[in-house]
Amino acid sequence: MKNLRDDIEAFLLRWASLLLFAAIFAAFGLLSPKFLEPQNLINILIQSSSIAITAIGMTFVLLVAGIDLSVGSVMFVAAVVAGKLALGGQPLALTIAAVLLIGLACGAINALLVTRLAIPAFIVTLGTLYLGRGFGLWMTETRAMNLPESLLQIGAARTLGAPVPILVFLFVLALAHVVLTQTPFGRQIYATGNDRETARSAGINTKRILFLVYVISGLCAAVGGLVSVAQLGAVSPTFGNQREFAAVAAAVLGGTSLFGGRGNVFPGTVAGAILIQTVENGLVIINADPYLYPLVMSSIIFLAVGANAERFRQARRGANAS
Amino acid sequence: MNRLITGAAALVIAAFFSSCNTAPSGPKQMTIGVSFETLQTEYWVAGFEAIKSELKKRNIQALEAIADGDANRQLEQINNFIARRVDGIIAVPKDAKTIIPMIKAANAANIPIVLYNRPADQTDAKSVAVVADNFAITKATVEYMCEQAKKTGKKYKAAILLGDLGDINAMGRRDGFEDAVKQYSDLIEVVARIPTEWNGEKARAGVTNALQANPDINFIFTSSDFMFPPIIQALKEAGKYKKIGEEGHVLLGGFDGDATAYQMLVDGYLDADGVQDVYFESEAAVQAVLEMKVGKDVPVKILDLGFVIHQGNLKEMAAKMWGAQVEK
Amino acid sequence: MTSFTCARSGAAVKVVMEDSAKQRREESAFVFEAKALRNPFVSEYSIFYLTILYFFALAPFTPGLASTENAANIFSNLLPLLIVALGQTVVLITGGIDLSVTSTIALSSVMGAMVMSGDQGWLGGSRWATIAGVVVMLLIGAVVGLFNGAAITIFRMPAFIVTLTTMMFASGLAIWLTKSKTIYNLPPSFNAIGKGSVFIVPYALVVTALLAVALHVMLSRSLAGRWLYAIGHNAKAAVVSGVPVGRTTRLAYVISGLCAAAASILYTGRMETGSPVLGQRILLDVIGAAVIGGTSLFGGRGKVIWTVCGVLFITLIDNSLNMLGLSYFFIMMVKGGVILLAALLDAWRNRLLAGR
Amino acid sequence: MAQVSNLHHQAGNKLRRVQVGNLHHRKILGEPILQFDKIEKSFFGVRVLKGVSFALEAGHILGLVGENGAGKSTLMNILGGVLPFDAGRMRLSGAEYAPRRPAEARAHGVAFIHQELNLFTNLSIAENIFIADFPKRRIAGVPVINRRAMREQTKSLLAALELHATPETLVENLSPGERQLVEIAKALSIDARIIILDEPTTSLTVRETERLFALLDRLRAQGISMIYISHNLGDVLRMCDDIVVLRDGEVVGAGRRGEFTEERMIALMVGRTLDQLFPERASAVSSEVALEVNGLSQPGVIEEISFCLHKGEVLGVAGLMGAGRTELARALFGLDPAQRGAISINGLPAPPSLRGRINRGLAFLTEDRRAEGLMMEAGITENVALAALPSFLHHGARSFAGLLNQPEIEAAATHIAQSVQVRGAANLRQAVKTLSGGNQQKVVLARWLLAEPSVFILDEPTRGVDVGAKAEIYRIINELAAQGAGVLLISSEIEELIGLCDRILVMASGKITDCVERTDFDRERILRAALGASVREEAG
Repeated sequence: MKNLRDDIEAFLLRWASLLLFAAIFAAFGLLSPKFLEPQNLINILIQSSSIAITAIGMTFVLLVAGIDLSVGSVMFVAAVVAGKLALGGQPLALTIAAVLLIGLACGAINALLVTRLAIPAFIVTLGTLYLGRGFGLWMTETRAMNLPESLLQIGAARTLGAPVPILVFLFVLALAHVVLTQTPFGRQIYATGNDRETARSAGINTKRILFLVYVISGLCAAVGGLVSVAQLGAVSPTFGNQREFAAVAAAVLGGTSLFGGRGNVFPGTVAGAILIQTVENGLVIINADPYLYPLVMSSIIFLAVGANAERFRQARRGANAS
Repeated sequence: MNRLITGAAALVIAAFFSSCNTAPSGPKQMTIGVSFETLQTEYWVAGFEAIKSELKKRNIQALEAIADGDANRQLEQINNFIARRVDGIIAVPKDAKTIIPMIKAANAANIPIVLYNRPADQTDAKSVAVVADNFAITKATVEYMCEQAKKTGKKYKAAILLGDLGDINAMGRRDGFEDAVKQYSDLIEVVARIPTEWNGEKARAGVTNALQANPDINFIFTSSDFMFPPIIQALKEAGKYKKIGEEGHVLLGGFDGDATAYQMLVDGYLDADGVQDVYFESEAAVQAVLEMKVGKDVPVKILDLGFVIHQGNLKEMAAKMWGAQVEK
Repeated sequence: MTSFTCARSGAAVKVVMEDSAKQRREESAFVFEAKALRNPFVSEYSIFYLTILYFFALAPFTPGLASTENAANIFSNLLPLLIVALGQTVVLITGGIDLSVTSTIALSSVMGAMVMSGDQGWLGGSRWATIAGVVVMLLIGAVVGLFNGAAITIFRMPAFIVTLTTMMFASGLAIWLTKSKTIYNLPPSFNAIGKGSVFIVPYALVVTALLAVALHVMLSRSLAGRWLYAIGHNAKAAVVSGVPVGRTTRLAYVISGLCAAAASILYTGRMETGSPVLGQRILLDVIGAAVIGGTSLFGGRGKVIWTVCGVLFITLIDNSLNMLGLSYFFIMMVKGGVILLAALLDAWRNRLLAGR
Repeated sequence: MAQVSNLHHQAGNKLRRVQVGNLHHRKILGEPILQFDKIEKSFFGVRVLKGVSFALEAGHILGLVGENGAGKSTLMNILGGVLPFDAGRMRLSGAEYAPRRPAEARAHGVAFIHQELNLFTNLSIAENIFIADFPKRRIAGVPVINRRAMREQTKSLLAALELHATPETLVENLSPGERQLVEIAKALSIDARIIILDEPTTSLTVRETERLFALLDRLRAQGISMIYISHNLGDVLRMCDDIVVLRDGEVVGAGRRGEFTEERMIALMVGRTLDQLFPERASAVSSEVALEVNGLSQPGVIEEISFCLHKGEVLGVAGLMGAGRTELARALFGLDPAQRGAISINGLPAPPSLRGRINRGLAFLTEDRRAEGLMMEAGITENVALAALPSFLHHGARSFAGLLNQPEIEAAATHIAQSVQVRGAANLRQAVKTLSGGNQQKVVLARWLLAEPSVFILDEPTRGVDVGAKAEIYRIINELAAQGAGVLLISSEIEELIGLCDRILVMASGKITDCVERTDFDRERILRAALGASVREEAG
């Protein structure tokens, strides 16, 4: 029935994201041999670890057709608290525990407002975005904060030869992937995202599901913040600004739908996050004109998402026809 | 938590005080509106604090306003000050041009206005500017670095960390840098220009990636000292964070003169840092605004020459370097 | 919400009732709503009452807050923001969102300046400079909007991502075009739009008022308006009923783009400068204002008047806290709190009206 | 205590028997598995169930019929634990039974299969079956889905239901019939003793329906009891052992299947004898052609469709699910593309665009009124006016920004809404989501009437609509024809077609396989044409 052109088109669309990925790698590789060196690939992984972790949390929220705009602020608050404690000479373990707690708390606040009071997630998290940012600035009196060695260990140290950020990243990823694909909770998230009413009447405690995804998002954001700040050595007042957009972009690049029920952290979201970081990295490596960065980045995201949308559209049409 | 409460209390008290203002009875306390374009970097915070303490010293109430990098918000805030009938305005312009209508507005309400750290473009509007010249100071700093480089006789590969491309200061510093290195084009080649959007994460990644592309980079200038910590992390990882004189030391230069930079100077890692004299600027600004208030005529431009601090002059200059005073 | 509408409606048209029981149910529902409506905070304009309350609560503590020049001030701050928010409202009604407005402001500001500027403008000094500049600026807005609309309707991409990427691109372009410089020396006749006034009425006010009225009429009375709501309610049903969904949706985004451009004219005019970072920070205020006013993020619900109230509230908060000389972070926290509060009110109201 | 209450209970039953008449005439063998006893339920102080009592016997299928709003779904929701009840009691195999949530009902072995299937299209069959509680195994104390167990159990279930698909198949790739089976599999997975089926056949093909009925027979044989809700009284008479008729929250008739005929059921449901369900066709078919189609084709969907619809004619389109009827309608209306073929409306070639065709006088009532018909949140007026809006533009203004004549719209909407008798609305601003299915359908009809088209394409206009509303919709269709409009009526209920149409086209796998004149209407022939072709199709 179908002629060759359709097949080719279908093929291209099916693998659009991957092809784009390959194309970008090839392009940078040609422009600078250094780009493809293993060390650089490791750099890319390290640099994308923070945003990837945050985006993984975001994916959980997007899967139930929600959104969490507050992740950037959560990253900031977590980093600030971590810094304060570390500077106060608290042991690393305590600092980390505190960060996780902050993440839980912030997530829980969003979750409460979304589930109990039935306010649209967009507004809730928009509000908490302001609150969090303001709170963090208040704690730091809007000053930058240099971090002590103890904390920087996380960023610099290597365990089993692998940099800690990557390990944390892989750990979170594995955990999230297993939760989403192998546990009842994970599948129920997809069910809730597909149709909340149905999920409820099927005996799923949707309120609990919703609550937990926002908590998870908060948690991931906090961890992401810690991982990132540990590499920076200082918390500046702008830390985490606009991260929410990067996180959403990463997830959507990975094929996660904003309307819930579709998407995955692996390969999806992770690929998205790495793609973004790869472009950043490549542009520096080839010493590109600084002014080109946003133009290139936005165009690539646009292309990838466009191809994805087109694919879904055709798939849907196919479904209707049959 | 109780800090939050104190915050709330502060609000009530502030409210109470300001309400006293309108009351005819009681001695009138002066109010000065302080509008900063941003508090993004340590330097601005220091200046902000310095001005506020300066005002406190003279028992003058300060009204804060941060434009958050938005010229419009700044205009609105300054209009608010005017509506509030403040006795004077000290403003850090978002840039040399967008400030002009604000000056005009202040003139119209004949409220004295002093521009802190950035001048306005030539205009008939009346204002006094306390100015540090980003371009000149940066140029001097980088020239010093180049001289150091020359002594070694080696060839150098340089990287610069740019600030936000939308930030006029950042651009001034970039141009200063480019100008300086141009004169030494024979021995210095700029191999990386990294846009950081004043974002530490991008600075960190940028340096790492630049070193990946050119492992032999040995000359790094940052448009602001607050990006040193990420840079240090990146260098350490690449095993290139060495003291001056040690093998494989990377020539480092920065701008602002904050505490981190001072520490690095003392520890002998940092070669040169362009410093703006916060104390001079803040005091001069407050002084100027008060004199204008009482009608004295004040020079239109009060220049903060700033200075380059380096291993050579560390001892004598440290006293003037704000980063050396501000306790972290 | 709709049941709420019926309570407001004067002429209730009775239709054959199914059975007395159902009728009683309806009526009981009405009595309930009627009661609810007497409470200002569950009315459609709750946010407006909140604004007034807020104003009188703070006025005594804030010298100059109640002064006439401050009123004028609040308005001049409010106008451009309002224009952008109105455009945003139109898009929200169709169930979409437009994150690209701020960058549109910057881009059209820069392009306009490049045309008009005395020293480096293409038409520098010519008497057509101002007109040409204004046209170009509006054109930019229209083009960006059209691009968004096309990507969303033709390629079926989610509005959030499309407009997010256009935001990045447009702002990047603006900065690149100017190489980070701002452009000064715009024709006085242009600056007048931002600052000048006829008698005592500022041009900005005139422009905004005209725009607001036009949009109000369009939304409430015109064919396009009805279609916009229909799309927000159920796009598929709209298609089947012969609504040109693609065209109408694109119209929404073009309107949003044009509004952003119009705002850019006012901003640029009063700044007397074309700046590539103009209005970069107002995005969340814009969306916040519309939503606080009561416009739904899920489409089908929103009004010009609501958004006016929302913008008024946000601006008043900025202005008042600013006059109190509160610190930056404190203002931020209050803002966040207020957005949540407004949302709470809305949720509470809906629950009351749902009778649960 | 139990004794006493028991006595009460029996006394209660006696009373009911007197009232309800012949429900429990013959002594039922074996204890009834489920008993409703004076169940009361009110919303907003309005009694929706007024002391409903009847019993469901083990291994029986009980048909529960009644108009929409009669209280069927309320009662079932109570049984299924979705709603609490105010007074009365339920006894499940003798024991007191009052589920507080669906899960609890399921735990008691009561499974509720809703009309809109509760399936997650983005998940696999297996996951859908076990979504509420997965077979788990613990890894390091963490509960993880036991995929193998899930797979095996699902396999055996699917085998029992003769559903040939792997447990991993995504539900979105299943046909409506197969999805129905998955729902039943869910019920079996909790080994339900009672299964509630709400309108199970509405979206099934004839063959799928047969398959379902065969399955229900088997389940009955296994002693599973079922409550079967349907507007298709034929099916009820065919499948059910006992029948209970509800009206306005009261049991108005109950008894063995043998005691009922369709006429009697309808009479009980509407409280009066509908003079007749189908209005008299004063067949005034004119010779003028309203809609002419020549060789309309879209590869893989419809092939070489040619027919013409005369003014004043009701032309039926019969066929099984997937025969291409809806696809034909969408192609005619311009919603979906057609590769070849010519369409002319009232003698003029049809414009390519959907809007153009509407202006030419075409109207299309879609089969899925939720997704493609109504703006649920919006008021009746907005919904009714939507299609005709351009015609209310102030004199001459036809532009996008043209202003509308609001009062005129109100007036027209009111008039039209009254003429189609939209019921249950206090006023025309009430959200349509508050209306019953039948009345929602009338709103969609009203929308098109307002646009004054000359050709109507009606796709399953009476799906999920109660008898009363059905009759009214039939009347409207009839009037349209009488007024000289051409009506293309797509329906899965052959009675409906036979009762209303002047001619019936039969479609199978995208082709027209037969065209039957009113004079020789005949179920068998139509069914054969619908099935036969498709069977041939499968053979080849």
